[in-house]
Amino acid sequence: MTLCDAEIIGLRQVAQGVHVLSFRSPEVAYSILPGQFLNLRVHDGLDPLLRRPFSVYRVEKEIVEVIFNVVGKGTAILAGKKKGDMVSILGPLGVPFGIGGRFTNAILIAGGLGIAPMPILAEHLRKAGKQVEIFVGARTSDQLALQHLKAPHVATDDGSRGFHGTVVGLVESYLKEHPLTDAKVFACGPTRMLSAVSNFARTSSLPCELSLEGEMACGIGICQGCPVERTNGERRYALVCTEGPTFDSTTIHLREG
Amino acid sequence: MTLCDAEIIGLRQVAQGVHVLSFRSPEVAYSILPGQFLNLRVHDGLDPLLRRPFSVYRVEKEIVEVIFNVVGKGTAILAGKKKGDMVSILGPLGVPFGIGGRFTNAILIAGGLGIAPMPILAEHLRKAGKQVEIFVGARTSDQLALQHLKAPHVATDDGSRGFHGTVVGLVESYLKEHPLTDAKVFACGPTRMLSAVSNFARTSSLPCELSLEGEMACGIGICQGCPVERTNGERRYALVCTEGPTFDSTTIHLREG
Amino acid sequence: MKTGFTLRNVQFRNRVFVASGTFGYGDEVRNLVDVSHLGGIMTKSLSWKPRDGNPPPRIAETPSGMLNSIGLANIGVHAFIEKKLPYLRTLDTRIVVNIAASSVQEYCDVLGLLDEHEGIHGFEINVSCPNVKEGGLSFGTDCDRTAEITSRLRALTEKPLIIKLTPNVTHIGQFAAAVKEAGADAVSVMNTVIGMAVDARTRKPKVSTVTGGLSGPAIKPIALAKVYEVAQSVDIPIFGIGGIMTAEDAVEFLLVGASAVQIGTANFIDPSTGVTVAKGIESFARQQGLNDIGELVGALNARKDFSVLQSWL
Amino acid sequence: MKTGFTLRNVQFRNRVFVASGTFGYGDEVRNLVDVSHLGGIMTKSLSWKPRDGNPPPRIAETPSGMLNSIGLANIGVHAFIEKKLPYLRTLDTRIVVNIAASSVQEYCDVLGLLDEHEGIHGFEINVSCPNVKEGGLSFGTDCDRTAEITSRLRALTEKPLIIKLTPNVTHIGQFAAAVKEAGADAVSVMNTVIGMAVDARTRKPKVSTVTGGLSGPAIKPIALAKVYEVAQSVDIPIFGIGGIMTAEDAVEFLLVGASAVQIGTANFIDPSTGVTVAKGIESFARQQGLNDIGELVGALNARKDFSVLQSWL
Ligand SMILES: Cc1cc2nc3c(=O)[nH]c(=O)nc-3n(C[C@H](O)[C@H](O)[C@H](O)COP(=O)(O)OP(=O)(O)OC[C@H]3O[C@@H](n4cnc5c(N)ncnc54)[C@H](O)[C@@H]3O)c2cc1C
Ligand SMILES: Cc1cc2nc3c(=O)[nH]c(=O)nc-3n(C[C@H](O)[C@H](O)[C@H](O)COP(=O)(O)OP(=O)(O)OC[C@H]3O[C@@H](n4cnc5c(N)ncnc54)[C@H](O)[C@@H]3O)c2cc1C
Ligand SMILES: Cc1cc2nc3c(=O)[nH]c(=O)nc-3n(C[C@H](O)[C@H](O)[C@H](O)COP(=O)(O)O)c2cc1C
Ligand SMILES: Cc1cc2nc3c(=O)[nH]c(=O)nc-3n(C[C@H](O)[C@H](O)[C@H](O)COP(=O)(O)O)c2cc1C
Ligand code: FES
Ligand code: FES
Repeated sequence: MTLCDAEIIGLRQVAQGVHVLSFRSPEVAYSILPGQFLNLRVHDGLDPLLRRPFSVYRVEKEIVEVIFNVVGKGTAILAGKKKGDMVSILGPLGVPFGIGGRFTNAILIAGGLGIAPMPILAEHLRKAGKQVEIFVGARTSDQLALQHLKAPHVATDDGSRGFHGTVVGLVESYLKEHPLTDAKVFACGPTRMLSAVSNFARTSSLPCELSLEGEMACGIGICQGCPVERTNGERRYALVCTEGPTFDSTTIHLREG
Repeated sequence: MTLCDAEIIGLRQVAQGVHVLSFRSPEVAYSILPGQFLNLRVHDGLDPLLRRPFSVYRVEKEIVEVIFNVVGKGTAILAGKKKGDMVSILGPLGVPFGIGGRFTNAILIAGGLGIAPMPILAEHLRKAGKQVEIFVGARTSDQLALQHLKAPHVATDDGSRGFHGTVVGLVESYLKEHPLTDAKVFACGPTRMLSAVSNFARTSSLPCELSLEGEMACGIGICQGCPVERTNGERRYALVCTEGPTFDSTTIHLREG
Repeated sequence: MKTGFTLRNVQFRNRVFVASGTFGYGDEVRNLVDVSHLGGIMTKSLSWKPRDGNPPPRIAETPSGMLNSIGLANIGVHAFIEKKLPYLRTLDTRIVVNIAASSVQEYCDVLGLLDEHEGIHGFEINVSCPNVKEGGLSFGTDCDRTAEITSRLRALTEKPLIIKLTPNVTHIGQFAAAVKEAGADAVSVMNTVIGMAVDARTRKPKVSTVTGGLSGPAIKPIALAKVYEVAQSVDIPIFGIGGIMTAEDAVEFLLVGASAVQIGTANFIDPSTGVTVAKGIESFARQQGLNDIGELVGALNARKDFSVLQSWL
Repeated sequence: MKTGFTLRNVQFRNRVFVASGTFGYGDEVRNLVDVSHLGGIMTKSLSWKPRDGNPPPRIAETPSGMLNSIGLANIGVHAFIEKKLPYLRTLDTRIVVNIAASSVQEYCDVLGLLDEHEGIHGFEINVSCPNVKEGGLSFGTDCDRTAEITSRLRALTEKPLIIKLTPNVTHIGQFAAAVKEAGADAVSVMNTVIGMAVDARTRKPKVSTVTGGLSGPAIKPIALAKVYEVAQSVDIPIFGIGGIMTAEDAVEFLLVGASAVQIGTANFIDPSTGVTVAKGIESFARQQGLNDIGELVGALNARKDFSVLQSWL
């Protein structure tokens, strides 16, 4: 884990309101694992005050990329960055996805900006010799950011592209036609979608890891601000920042919006 | 007085840490008078919260210019503006310099960024048929911003350029050699310099107007935050924003830093 | 869309007001703001005699806020009646006169004099004033004194009587209960929070009175908690005040229990903030499919099993 | 340059500490921060039994600040002694254990147990905790209860005893006087300010307990005023806390009367803020030609004829 300033190499828009920020950070590039995140300081002003957590989207040599949606103050400031600006990064943070283990097929399910960790995850899975199928859902086609995803299966709520319905619906109908043996599910996206995914995984008795989002202050376990309820064990809560953001779907209760 | 967003035409550095911001504002350009100021909002964030007051430096057709020093948060943000950005301006505000009246010679005295109102002031004075002599003081020569000032007399504290000493010292020694009859003094700069100027004006019994600075919140008379002590009258304080920033030097007590 | 509300026989066009001391006497901004879109104007605090106010510096900026030490600078009630009231009468909005004083008697004298004049629709009482009898301790931190002022003034007017509470007390709910008991029609929550700013290099306080009043977005979370505490403890109309910059901020105050809001510091950045907020609340309510802004008042969706005064750490 | 100071026979390397609950138990950031540059570490509040803490959401950002509702989540004093203390003992800095409890007896049990163990240099008592006996009202808003806790604990330890005061009271000076009288060696000023944040669209509070504790730069002016009030009313060493991000902020606290400072929320942005601040204070003092940081304590250049509690409007 390092805390340092990284030079911004570029910022590009890849879909409606969706941007990719690239910066040079050897420390992160050479140590980051899929599912881990960075806590970025969007400026050195006092408002917004806190860092903002972002999954790592892609890594190329010393260049690290995050993909984000403009949803408020912090992401708006990020979207205004220019090549050459510096950004303070803290990371890599959190527990990566479990890509080892004895499964042969990986089912990646992303809703909206849940695609963030998927390119780097798919790459590592393939390196580890796994078969990867990627399923991506969005409200409308213009919100889809499919770059850097190999042959993604697409679902849109409005049917403007691909399967008309939810991404989980798409996964189910796909598996009916192409049953996958010893598969593992990896999912990232809105809470409602994650619940659907873990239900699906349970009923089809597939191992499943979810990447959670939620408010964070420190990202490193010192504020106790990011609890998620555990399903068992003597402790009631786990910390998303240090025990997650990736969790075995059977070990946590997802919070209702 | 208007409150509107103005498009930034350009930003240029004219001396060490000194920048000139140009923006298009017909409303201001056609109504502004020398010594009046604008209250600028440097961004639409919450910190810094308040507008920042700046004298108008120059006007060309619809283009208005302010000159500023980077001294803190707000001016640092201003110095980062780019062509095409918008800036919210409130103004013209305050009481302009009295350029009418029966004097024939105008003695303009500026210390540091006190040069801000001088180009527009000199222009209006000459239009009104007055003789104008401009005296500019700075700590060192690289802090001098002499652009747009006709044949300025220069003083520097370190003697790196022009007269070695204070600008008031320069004025006094100049007047010894070139006595000026029925002259009026106009001054803007740090409080210590303004006191020296008003002492000088009193002893040489010249009418004198000072442009004051000081903390402001609203700039339009609704917060009562910008008092300056008056020398007479039943009210103890005048408001710098609405009764100033220009004052006859005999009517106010300057605050000690 | 129903936007208005009524307070003791006086109807207000909508629920957005401008806060005392942040809008002058209304005339300074005549060319900038269409006050007919406001619920009303709270005037700068008036005392019996004119007050010069505190020496400079009177203001300092703080993170997302500001500190002020104006010292109740005002023209006095007589000059107000002569010079300001005639203009205020011409405005198409409600005028609530805010009163400050250094003795209970002075409060009564000022209100008594004003009550005889046309064009005043209510009174807001600023109790965050030094009580000379008590060596400068603020009336507003003394519950009995605050209640006494309220009942004395209640006896003098039939117009809406609004007591403006200070947040600088342990249990603001007790003060709200006391003034309701004493006959207040509403409370304004809240005045500024005691604060301080220092210049590390000169070692001087940034306002001449050493401490001052903190306002602006920085205090919005405190104001929301104070309004919520009052709304939970007493059934009385509340004017929510503190750091409101946007319509969304204002809606937050309505949700926690304010019947109306006041815009303060935001006026210094844009004196027409109140107008923008009033319009913004209306379109927000429309989006939410409401017919009456009042449906937002106290509509917070929260578990009731947490007390404001409980610890949270 | 003399940077250290002494509190009841314990010497501290310098005057910069990290605040309870914002630095964990020190081990989480072992690779990021060289704690040997800190005066000391205030641990997360410890209670007798482990506490799960409050349900999510526990934090929300506010203008230049944040709201938290952690619920004193902690591993409990026994696990602390087993799992955390051994590591803390290896650190080249002072360890001040912060204690939270829901009864006077629990405070005594926790301190009594800890006092027997090596490697603890002092205790900081968090009185901003719900007193179950009083239906959840915080001990810290009750002056007698706060004094009682202090004297009970004083009898149990010879180590520095620091009482951490809550700002959510009318006259914090009275609380400081009471705990000094009861035997406290110092006070920490201040804990978080009661605040609230609401999501206008969902109509839900942004922290699960409805209200929470406000911290960060937004509250710095309030903290400076509280420290100043305590310094004006009682002669007792003060740990100044609230919104410190930079060395300059820290110097402001020293000037108004704090003997030392604590860094809280800033640790979430950069856990080594305390180290940066400690170094920054030293170079600031050098620039000012001082030989001892202590020369800054209470060195405010202010007229003494204004009372903190006077009005300022
Ligand atoms: C481990 C982790 C990884 C993340 N990875 C990504 C990513 O790769 N790409 C991406 O676009 N976003 C990601 N997020 C969410 C991202 O952190 C938030 O969108 C961002 O902090 C919003 O900041 P803001 O200032 O723009 O919005 P704010 O003004 O802070 O809030 C705007 C809205 O976003 C909501 N929000 C704020 N913070 C979060 C949060 N941490 N999680 C969810 N909603 C939030 C607020 O409730 C509010 O409704 C991640 C979050 C976590 C915890
Ligand atoms: C009527 C008027 C006209 C002005 N014209 C100009 C001008 O043409 N060019 C220019 O460079 N500056 C001018 N100033 C000063 C300018 O407003 C301040 O320098 C600016 O507001 C500082 O903002 P900041 O956020 O960068 O600094 P801050 O972070 O706000 O403060 C940095 C330092 O500047 C001091 N300061 C802050 N505000 C003022 C102020 N209003 N006056 C004096 N010192 C202040 C602070 O005390 C602090 O020491 C004028 C001020 C007034 C009142
Ligand atoms: C410069 C200034 C002057 C004020 N003057 C008064 C006043 O005269 N009477 C009063 O009751 N409140 C006064 N207030 C308090 C405001 O009315 C309001 O209660 C407070 O500022 C909080 O709201 P805000 O955060 O929106 O500013 C003043 C506030 C400021 C900033
Ligand atoms: C997330 C968080 C957790 C905290 N936990 C504790 C705690 O357990 N015990 C305590 O005495 N204070 C606790 N505090 C209060 C801080 O120690 C400090 O007093 C307060 O945050 C003000 O300082 P700051 O503005 O620098 O953060 C906590 C503060 C925050 C933000
Ligand atoms: S974000 Fe601070 S503990 Fe997880
Ligand atoms: S700055 Fe507000 S009255 Fe002058």
